[in-house]
Amino acid sequence: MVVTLKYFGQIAEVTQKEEEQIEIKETLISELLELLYSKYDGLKSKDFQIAQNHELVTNETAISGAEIALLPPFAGG
Amino acid sequence: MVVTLKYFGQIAEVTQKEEEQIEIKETLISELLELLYSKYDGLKSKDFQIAQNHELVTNETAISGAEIALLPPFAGG
Amino acid sequence: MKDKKPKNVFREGPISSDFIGNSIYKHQTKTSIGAHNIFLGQVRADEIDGKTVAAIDYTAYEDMANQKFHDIRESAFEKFELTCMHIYHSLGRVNAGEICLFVFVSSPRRKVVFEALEYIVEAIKADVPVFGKEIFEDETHKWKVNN
Amino acid sequence: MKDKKPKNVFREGPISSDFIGNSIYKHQTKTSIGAHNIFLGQVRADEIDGKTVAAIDYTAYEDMANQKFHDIRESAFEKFELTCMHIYHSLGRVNAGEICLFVFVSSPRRKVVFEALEYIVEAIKADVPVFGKEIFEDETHKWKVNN
Repeated sequence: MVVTLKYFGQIAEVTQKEEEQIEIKETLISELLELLYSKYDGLKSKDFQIAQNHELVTNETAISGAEIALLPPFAGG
Repeated sequence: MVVTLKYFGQIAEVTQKEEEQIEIKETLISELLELLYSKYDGLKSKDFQIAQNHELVTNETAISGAEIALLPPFAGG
Repeated sequence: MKDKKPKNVFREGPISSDFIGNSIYKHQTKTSIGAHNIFLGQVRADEIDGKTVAAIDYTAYEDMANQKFHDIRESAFEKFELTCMHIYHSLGRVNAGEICLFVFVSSPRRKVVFEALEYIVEAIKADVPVFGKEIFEDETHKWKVNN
Repeated sequence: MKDKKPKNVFREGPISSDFIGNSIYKHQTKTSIGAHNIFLGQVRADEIDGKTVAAIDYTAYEDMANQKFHDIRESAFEKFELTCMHIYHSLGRVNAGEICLFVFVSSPRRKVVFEALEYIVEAIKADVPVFGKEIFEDETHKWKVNN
């Protein structure tokens, strides 16, 4: 399955990119995270939430093959 | 003692004036009110508060010889 | 930012949107401010017994009203950590749709401005001797009472 | 006044006082309105570890953010008797003293606007994926976090 990953703010500083598409065989968000932790040094120590299809999800959520975003703490307003 | 009386809004409609000075021998607000009720027809049925020296007072307050105002319900804002 | 003497809060006629915009603009040099909260009272074209309000004609016991505005101001500065506070109220005729009250509070933090603004507006409604004559389209009138 | 599709809440750069004044002006034809309440977020020149914030550079996950703004809007219209509601948020650089958030609610009655405005602002702070890079005068930066 191919997912589009989006990175924002200080997460994008760690990944050095704002977006990428990757082919994965993982089925849970927690598994995707393990993959990203091994790919991006320093990501694990960062504070972020995860959104799939524009809604926040938990580590136990199943990946549904859409857009997944790593969101650092909100600072609106 | 001479007091300055001030009338506002619908009270001034009853008294037909906005201000007057009167010589009184009364010592309490309640006594002044009786005098005004007999002078101004329809005043007794009106809803108002009384201020002396810019502070609200009660019927039992002593008249201190300053400016006394009859204030209908507030409608600021 | 405390004043020792009461200022004149009243303005003749409606408060314009330009005046409000300009007042906001003037606060952009105050870089300790993080949050502004503004209340505007606008005259409603209420229908009462089949007649529509065209305007409110405001009068006030001005000396006492300015003293009360001053007391409200002092008490708000004591209660809340405010950087600035401004209050303007109309006198005279204000047509339906026009603004008759402008209250503007600013603070480093947002929680403060919400509490402070509501406190100030409620105190103005309850404590300040301002009177409003609702004038209908046929020029008859009815005296307004705050609830 | 409900929208079915998310609007774009974002504006490039700061929100000007003229824009706010004009937005107030446009509401003067709506004569059922008795009370407006406006929240403005302004960038503070905070001092952090001896360095002063010169600006915040805002970015957002725009699709999700506009969806969240839309949800907040729908939910506020459901909870409160509002006549109008407008929300604007800056993207890009906003200097200290400039305005980055403008929330404007209007209702026939004042009690409603106080509750509604605070509800909306708190929801924006908590739920909308907007990110702020505090840029210091020496061009170093720190990521802002809402409390």
